[in-house]
Amino acid sequence: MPPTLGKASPPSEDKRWKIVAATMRRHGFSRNALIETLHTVQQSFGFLDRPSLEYVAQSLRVPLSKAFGVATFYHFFSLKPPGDHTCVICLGTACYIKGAPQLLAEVEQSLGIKQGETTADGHVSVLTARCVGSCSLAPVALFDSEVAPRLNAVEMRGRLARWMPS
Amino acid sequence: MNRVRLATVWLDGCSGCHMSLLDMDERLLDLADRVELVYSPLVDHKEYPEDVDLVLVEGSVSSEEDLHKIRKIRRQSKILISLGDCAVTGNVPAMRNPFKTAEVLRRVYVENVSVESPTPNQVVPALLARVRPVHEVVPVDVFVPGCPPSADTIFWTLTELLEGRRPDLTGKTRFGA
Amino acid sequence: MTPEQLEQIASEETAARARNPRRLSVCMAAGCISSNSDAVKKALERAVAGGPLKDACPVTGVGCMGLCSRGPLVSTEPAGVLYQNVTPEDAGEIVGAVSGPAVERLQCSRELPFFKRQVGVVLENSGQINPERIEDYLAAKGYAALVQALTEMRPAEVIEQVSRSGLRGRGGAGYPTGLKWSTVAKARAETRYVICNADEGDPGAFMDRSVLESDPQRVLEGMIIAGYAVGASRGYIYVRAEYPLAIARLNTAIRQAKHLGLLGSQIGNTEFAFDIELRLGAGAFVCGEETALIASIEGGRGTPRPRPPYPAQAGLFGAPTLINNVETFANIPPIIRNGGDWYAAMGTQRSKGTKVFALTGKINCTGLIEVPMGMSLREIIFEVGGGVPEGRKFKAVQTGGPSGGCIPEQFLDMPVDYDSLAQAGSIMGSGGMIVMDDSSCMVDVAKYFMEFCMSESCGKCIPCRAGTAQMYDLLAKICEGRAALDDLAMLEDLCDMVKNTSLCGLGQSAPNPVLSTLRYFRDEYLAHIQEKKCPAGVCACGMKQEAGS
Amino acid sequence: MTPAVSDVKTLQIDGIDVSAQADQTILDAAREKGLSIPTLCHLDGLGDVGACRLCLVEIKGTSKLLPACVTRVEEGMEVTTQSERLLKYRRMTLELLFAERNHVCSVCVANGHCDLQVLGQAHGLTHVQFPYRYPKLPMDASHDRFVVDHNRCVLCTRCVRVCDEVEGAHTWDVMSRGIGSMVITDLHQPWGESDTCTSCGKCVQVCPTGALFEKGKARLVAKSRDFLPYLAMMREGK
Repeated sequence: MPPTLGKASPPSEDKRWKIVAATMRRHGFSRNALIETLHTVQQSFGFLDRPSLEYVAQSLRVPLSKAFGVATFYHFFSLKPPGDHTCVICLGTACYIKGAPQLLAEVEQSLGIKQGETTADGHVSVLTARCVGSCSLAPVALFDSEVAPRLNAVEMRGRLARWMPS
Repeated sequence: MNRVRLATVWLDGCSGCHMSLLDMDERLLDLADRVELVYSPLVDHKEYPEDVDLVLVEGSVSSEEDLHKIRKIRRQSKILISLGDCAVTGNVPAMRNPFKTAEVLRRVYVENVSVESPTPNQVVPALLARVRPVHEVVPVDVFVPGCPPSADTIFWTLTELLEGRRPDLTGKTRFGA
Repeated sequence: MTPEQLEQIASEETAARARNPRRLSVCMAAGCISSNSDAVKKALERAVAGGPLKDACPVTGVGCMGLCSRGPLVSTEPAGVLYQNVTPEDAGEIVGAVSGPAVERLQCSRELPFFKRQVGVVLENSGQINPERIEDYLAAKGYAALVQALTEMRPAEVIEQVSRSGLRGRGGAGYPTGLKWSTVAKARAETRYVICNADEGDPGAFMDRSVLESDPQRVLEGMIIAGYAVGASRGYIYVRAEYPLAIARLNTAIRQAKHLGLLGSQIGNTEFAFDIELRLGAGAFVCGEETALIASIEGGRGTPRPRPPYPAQAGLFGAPTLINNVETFANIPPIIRNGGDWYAAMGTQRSKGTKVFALTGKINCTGLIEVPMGMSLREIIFEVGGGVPEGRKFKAVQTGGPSGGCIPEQFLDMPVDYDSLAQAGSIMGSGGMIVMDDSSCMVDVAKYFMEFCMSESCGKCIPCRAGTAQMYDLLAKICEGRAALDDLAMLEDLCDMVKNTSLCGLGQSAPNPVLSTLRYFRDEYLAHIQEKKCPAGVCACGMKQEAGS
Repeated sequence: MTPAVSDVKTLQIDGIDVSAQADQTILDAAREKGLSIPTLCHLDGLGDVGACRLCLVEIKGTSKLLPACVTRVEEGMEVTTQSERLLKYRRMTLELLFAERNHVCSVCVANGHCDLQVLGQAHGLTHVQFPYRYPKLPMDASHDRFVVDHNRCVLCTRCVRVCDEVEGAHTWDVMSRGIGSMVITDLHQPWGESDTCTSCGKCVQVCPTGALFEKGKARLVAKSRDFLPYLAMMREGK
C-alpha cells in the first residue's frame, strides 16, 4: 500500500466529506468503488464538481481523467448544482405515446429553459428520465421525487406554480 | 462537328480547380478538338445553355445564388462532375457550418475590419444557413476529390468520359490531395 | 441457523396467521405509492385502531398486486375481497366491512380475466406478503429451495434441475439458463462470481422493479442457490439508482437474510458461504449488456468489450461470472422446490414456464401480469389487458424496448414465445409490452427509439456511435416531411450496416424498431415522404423547412 | 524457441493456407502472411479494443462478423477478409467517420500522413454519402509543444491507451458518451495545465489523424510509431 492511501485531504471542512470518506473506507479504498463513492458525493452535495472529483480520484488512486470520464459517462451524475426544486419529465415509451413530449414542451415554455437546465434564479431544474417505471400511470412527472400520475398541461402548470415564491 | 458540349462552373471555391484545369497545358488543345466549351468563368458566356453534355462544378453550394444556379445546371446537363473538395465535401467554405451565419458575417464584416464596412445585403447573395457539398443538393454523376485535383486526374477523368466510360477514381486521388 | 430453526420461524408465522386470519393488505409498490397508497394505509391503520378491530386486524404493506391502473389497491382477509381506487376517506367503510359484506362501490372483481388468466410463479408472493419481513417469505415456503439444495443436492444436481426446467434467460436474449450455469461451474478458476442484473433499462418495462419491491428475498434465494450451483461465494446485484424503493427493500432483505444466517458463512449450518453486495447503476442503458455491466461494477465507464471471451469464462475481475437478470433468479426457488419437470410442463416446446409482462400504453388494464409462455398476443391484450380504451383501433404492440419491434394486428394470434416474436421481427426482451392505437405514428415511434439508442450509445464503436446519429437525423427528416426516397434507401442501408457491424447488442439491435416498422408500416413512411403528411397526425410535417434542402 | 506442435493452428485466410500460433489473432496471422486487413484503432504494441470495426472478417460457420484484431485463430478456421459485403461496410464505416466531425483534409496538418485519409483512398471513397454533421468542437493549444484539435479526432483511443499502457501517466481518457464523446486530459482541463502529462509526446505519435500534432511541425514529418512494439516487447521481457 502506498503511503498516501486515503490521505488526500477533502476540499473543505464540510462534515459531509466524512460520509464520503466512510464510503471509501467501507470499500477499502478500492478503485472499484469509484462509482459508489461518486453516488455518495452526489447524494451528499447534490452534484459533483472538480474539487470533489479530484479528492475522490486521489483517495482511490484513480487517474483524474478516468474519474472525469466515469462521472460524465453516467447520466445520473450531474456536474452542475441542481435547482431548489426539480421537475423530472418521464420520457419512457408509455409516457411518450400518452403525451410526455407535450408536457415537456409545456414546462420548457412556462419556465423558459430547456431540459437539463436550471432557471437563472436557481429555483427550478427541468430534467428528463428514460423511464421511472410508473408506466401504468402514464404520463408521469416527478416533482421533487414525488410522482404525479396521469399528468396534463393544466395540472403541470398548477404544480409548477406551487413552487413559485408567493 | 459533333463535339461534346462542355461547361465549367465556379460556385463557392477558390478557383484553384479551374487553375488546375488550365494546368493541363498543351493537353487543352487535344481537348479542344473534342469538346466545345459552352459555358465557363474562363470565357464570356452570360446564360447557362440548354443541353450541356458534361459540366465540371467547382465549389460548394453556399448562397441562394449557388442554389439557384446548381439546380438549373442539373436540369440542363447530362453528366455533372463534382470537381474538387469544395464541391465534393464542402471543404473550406463549409468550415463556417458549425457557426451561425450571423456570427460569421459579424466576424468578417464587423469585428475583423479596420475601416468602415457595412454588412453587405445587396451585392453579396444571401448566405445559406449551411454550406453544402453539391451532391446534398442535386444528384452528382462523378466525384473528383482533391484540393485541387491534379491536372492529370482531371484530364484522365475527362478522357474516360469522352470515351464513354464511367471513370473509376479509386486510388487516383483523395480528399485534400 | 439450522434448517430446523428456519422451519420453526415459518411455522410460528403460519400459526399466528391462523389464530388471527383478519388482515388488510395495502399495495405498497411504486405504482400504488404514486397513487397515494401510503395515505390509504395510514387511514386504514387509524380506522382499525379506533374501532372494534383494534389489535385484531393488522394493516400490512404488501408488494405489487398487478392492476396498477386501478391503484391504490387494498385486499382483505379472510374474505379475499379486492378494492380498487381506494382513497383515505374510504378507510372506515373498508375496515367496517372486513368481517361482513364487501363495499361494493370499491370492489374489484377477482373474476376479471386480468386475474383469472394469470399463473403465479415469479409473482406467487407478490401482493401477498410484506416484502420487508423475511418471516412472511419463510411462511410462504421461502428458502425451502435453498435448504433443499444445500442439504439434499449436489451442485451438479441443482444445475440439472435448472436445465430440465428449460428456463431461458429472462433479460431478453433467452440463452438457456442451465447451460450458462454449467459453463460457469466448469470454468477452471479459484474464484467465481454471480451477478444479478437489475439494471432494467427498457423504457416501458418495470417487471424487475416490481419483483424487487414485492418479493426481494426470492431474488436473493435464487442467487444463493446459483452461487452454490456454480461454486461462487460472492454475488453482486447491479440495480438502477433510479429505483430507490427497490434499493431500500433489497438492503432490508439482505440485512434480514444475514441476520438469519442465510447469507454469510455456514449458510443453513452447512459449509457453504455466500455474500451479496449491492452496486448502483448510474443511468446508462448500455450497462444492461453483460460486459458493460461488469466494467461498471469494476468502477469504470460502462463500455462493452468484444466477446469472446464470454463472462462465463472471464468476467468480473477476470473470473468466471454468472450473470442472470432478476426474473431469471426469481424463477429458481420454485424450480428447485417443485423440480425442473414441473416447470417444463408449462409454456411451449422451446419456451418453458411463465413470463412476466408489464402491460402499458393504450390498454385498459395496465399493470404487471404473469402468464404461461405461448399465450397469444390477442389473449394478453384483449382478454387479460381488457383491450384498447376509448373505442380506438389497435395498431401495434411494441415488445423488447429499444432492441425490439412493433408487431401489427396480423400477428395477434401468434403465441408469445422467444422464437415467434423473433420471427415477427421483434424480441421477447425483458417483458415490456406497450400497446399503441391509431393515434400513434409508427415513424415517430421509430424516431423515439432511435433517439434513445443514440443517446444511450456508449460511443466506443463507430457504427453505433455515428450510425445511430445518422439514422436519427434521417428519421427526423422523414417526420418533418423533408425527406426523399433516397433518404429511405440510405436509412435501410444504415440499418443493415449498424446491425451487422456494431460491437455489442445495443448497436446490433438499435435498427430493430426501424426495421420492424418499415416492414409492417412502410406506407406510413411513404406518406411522410411522398405526401408530406403524417397519417396519425402526430408529426408536424412541412413545419420546418431548411434552406437549401 | 519452437512452439510445440499442438500450439500451432492451421487455417485458411482468403483461401490461402496459413499456420499460426494458438495465441495469435487473425490479424497477426494474416499480416505475417502479407495479407492486408484494414485497421484504425489497432496499433502494434497497444492493447486492442475492437472498436473501429474496420477489421471485421467473415468466418465460415459463424453468422456474426468478428474483429480480426481480437479474434484468436482456431484450427481449421476459414476466414474471408475481402467480400463485397465487408468492403461495403468498411466504406460506410469510413464515411460515417468523415461525416461525424470536421475533417477538412486540405487544411489539415496531417494531410498526406493521415491513416483516415489513406483508408478512404484505399477504399475508393470519392465522396461521403451521409450528411456532414458539422459539430462545433474546440481546439486546445495550451500545451507548450502539442495541440489537440477535436475536429479531427476519430475516437480510436490510441492516445488514451499509449498514455496508460506505455507511458503509465493516464493523462488521457474519454468523457461523455455516444456521439458526444471526447478525449480529455485530466479533469477536462487545458492540456497545458495538466499535472500528470509528462510531455513525452507518444500520444501525438500514435494519433492516426491530425487530432494531435506537434507545434511548428505541421506537414513536415510523418508520425513515428516504430518505438511501440519495441517498448512493449521490452516491458514483457520477451
